[in-house]
Amino acid sequence: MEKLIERSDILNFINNGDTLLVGGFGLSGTPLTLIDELAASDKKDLTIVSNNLGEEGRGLGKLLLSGCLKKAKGSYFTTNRDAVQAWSDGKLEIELIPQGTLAEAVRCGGAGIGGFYTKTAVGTKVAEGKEEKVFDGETYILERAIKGDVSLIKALKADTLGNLVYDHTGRNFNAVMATAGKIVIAEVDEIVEAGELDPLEIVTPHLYVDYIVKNKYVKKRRKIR
Amino acid sequence: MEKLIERSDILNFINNGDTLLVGGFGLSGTPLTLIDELAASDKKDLTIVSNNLGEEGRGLGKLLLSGCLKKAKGSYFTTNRDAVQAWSDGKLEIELIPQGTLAEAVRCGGAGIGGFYTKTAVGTKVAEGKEEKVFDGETYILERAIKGDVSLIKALKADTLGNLVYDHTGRNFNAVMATAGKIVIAEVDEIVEAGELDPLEIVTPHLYVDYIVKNKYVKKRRKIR
Amino acid sequence: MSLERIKIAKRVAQELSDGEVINLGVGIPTLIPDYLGDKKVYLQSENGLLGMGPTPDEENINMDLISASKKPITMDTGASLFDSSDSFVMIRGGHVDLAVMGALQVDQYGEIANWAVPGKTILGVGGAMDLVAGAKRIIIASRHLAKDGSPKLVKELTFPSSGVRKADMLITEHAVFKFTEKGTELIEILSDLTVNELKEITGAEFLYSTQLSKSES
Amino acid sequence: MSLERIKIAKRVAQELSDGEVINLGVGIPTLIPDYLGDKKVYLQSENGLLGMGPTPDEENINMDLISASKKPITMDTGASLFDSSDSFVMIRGGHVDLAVMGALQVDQYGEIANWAVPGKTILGVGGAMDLVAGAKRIIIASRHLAKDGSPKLVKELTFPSSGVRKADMLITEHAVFKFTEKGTELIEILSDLTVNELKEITGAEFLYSTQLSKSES
Repeated sequence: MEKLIERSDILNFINNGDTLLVGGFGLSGTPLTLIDELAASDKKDLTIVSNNLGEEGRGLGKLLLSGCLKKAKGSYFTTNRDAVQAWSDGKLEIELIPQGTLAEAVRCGGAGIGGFYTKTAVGTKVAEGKEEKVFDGETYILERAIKGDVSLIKALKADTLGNLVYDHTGRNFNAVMATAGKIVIAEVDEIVEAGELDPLEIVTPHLYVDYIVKNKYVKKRRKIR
Repeated sequence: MEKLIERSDILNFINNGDTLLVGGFGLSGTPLTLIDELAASDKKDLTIVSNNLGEEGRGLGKLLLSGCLKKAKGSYFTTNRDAVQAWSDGKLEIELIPQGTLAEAVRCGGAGIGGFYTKTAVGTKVAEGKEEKVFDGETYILERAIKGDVSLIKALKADTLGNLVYDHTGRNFNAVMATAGKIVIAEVDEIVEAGELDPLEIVTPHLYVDYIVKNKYVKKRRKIR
Repeated sequence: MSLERIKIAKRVAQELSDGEVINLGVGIPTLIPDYLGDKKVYLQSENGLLGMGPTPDEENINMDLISASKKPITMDTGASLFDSSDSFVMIRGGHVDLAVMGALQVDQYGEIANWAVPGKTILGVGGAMDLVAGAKRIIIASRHLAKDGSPKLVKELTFPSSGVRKADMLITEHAVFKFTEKGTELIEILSDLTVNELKEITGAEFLYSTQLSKSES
Repeated sequence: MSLERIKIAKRVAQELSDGEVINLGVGIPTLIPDYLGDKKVYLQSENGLLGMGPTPDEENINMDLISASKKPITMDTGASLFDSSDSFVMIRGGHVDLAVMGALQVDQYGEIANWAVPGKTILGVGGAMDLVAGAKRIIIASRHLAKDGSPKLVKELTFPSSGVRKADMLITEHAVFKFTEKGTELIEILSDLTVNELKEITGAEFLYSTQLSKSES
């Protein structure tokens, strides 16, 4: 399978200063193996576009502690106290984007759309400095498309062509992130032969996926707390 | 099943002068039963938003002949000579929209987005009079969202809640049309119990679907020419 | 779990109708499913699920099947899965019948402040602004007073607004308020407070019918 | 089916590389799959399929599994299905490696006119403008002359443009042209015409290497 690479290979595709689009919602559907590789590297000044920044020392929280990050763009960082602290200390830039606007902006980035007008956040601090336009009597703000140098996503299965399916709500931001990175790397639990995935169940067609990395974590399907 | 109605009931939801969003690509994935009802009615001055206007006397072509139509918005009408003739005779208004712009405009209509900037059609007659904007050195044009009074779509199966799955490329415009009508009516080949469709295979979740009509046509799966 | 929170959740549950699609915010709204009785509603979770079911038993937890509050969940019969962008097509596009959310403040016309405290770090908004902009109906479920004792219902917001779209209703442990163009209307008292006592712990003026006034004060 | 059309399709097929995602327009481009030999490419159909396979036998025709040319098709191993909006995310977003399409005219810099004839009814554009705007690479596959005998490759378009994005290549039954910022470059002669003869039936000037000139004229 051509697209399959070793997890350490991903460092060849990521440069200092890059913008990375990272799938996941909290720690769910997050490419933890890829994040581990990156956290152990000496990459610097990365901008992360992701809904959250993981939790303290977990998921994308590791990248923060390892000193890779310059900036984070996402909708909710409050649950990672390290992120809040780093921001307070002036060590991390944060750009807050409503969750739906984030999802749509990344989709536009992947879809050749330059920007879109949304009702979300009109009249709030988030809209400050953004262009307004009235359609049919309602005010909208202009939001720009978001693209990335590299997308890091997490899927349940890939087939040997690179088609992807996701695990329940683990799909979250992964499917849009897959469309908007110049290079797209998917971490998967399992690889199956082309043809084993039903054409109707494939969520991310293979043309979006450049590389596949096998997950080093064994999925805890039954987690006892 | 609450959403199931008789095919003649659909006329109660459609008023003269309405804008109808109709799924299908040519005759594929087209709500032929719903169109038949409408063609046999005395509805007038309808605007149809659909990729095509069927073929001569078939699909949406029937609505043209029955005198229901005032206007058609879509990407390709040339294959229906009746439409070309009606336009030449000044009996049908036509608004030509590139296929991808049409799909995106309807999606925006369903998504609470007022408009979007696309590279498609920049520098062409289709872009005349449309607002331009430059993002990162590239010129885009503003396209407005499209919404409808009623959506008429065709699916393969509905479950009793109104979740829909489509038959292969019969999905085409149906999934976006389902999001952008104030009232959404789906014609289906088959109705199954809620729970019989895999949550992963459902394309149109039930919240988009107001009414279900059983297809009066028997699907020709094996068509001998 | 405080009795007041349960009381609020129970009262909100009465506002829900069969067949509605509902998005529940964090906090008090997450208690509502326990008080639905025979009502059949569909819970939408913005991380990509319509038809959220109850918490699984410990053996069936999958951390890739979670709510937007990041708690393990199950799927109801007829549930469907989708990605974040499609989830916000539903929310922003007006396909969710009702959003129930908490608030830091609500003004007399129903304008909501529920994401940021002035002078503090503003680092989380989540899907709140999308829900405020797009849900067909909004009910604020909240304690009547903030932790510092200040009223949540105020004349004018001093906290950052979550959008220009107004809430339809505020339900606290003491009262149910409706918001209209005229301002706030008290439609029900839920505790043993008199109208006058309620006025004292509320930061905005409100209308009320004399009938309500008589029966309750 | 004319030999010229097959010749063009065969020559275009040589330009395709293993693993590429390709969208084929109506007309000559639809002939290309027959001349791919061992090459494995993925055909994208804008009505919602990646991985279009050959025409089915008559017993297996499903008119809800068709190409954008509205012909019955099959699905290749690893094919996937999606809706029209997602299909144009692929196309407009630059995820399709190559679009092969016909043209009414191409100008000397590769600007394409392929949807409308001036003075005639302009009632069809389909996905052409989206493909012109978004495909990574564009090859025009066309007869050298229009039916009225006028050249398709022209100095300036007299037919309405399909967009500002330029084609990369034009392949006719007589020649292969490349478009660069300098203009048109002749890179191969496919018939027994001399360069001078080719000039006579071509509406734009073109560059060519003396080597090509020697060997071919």
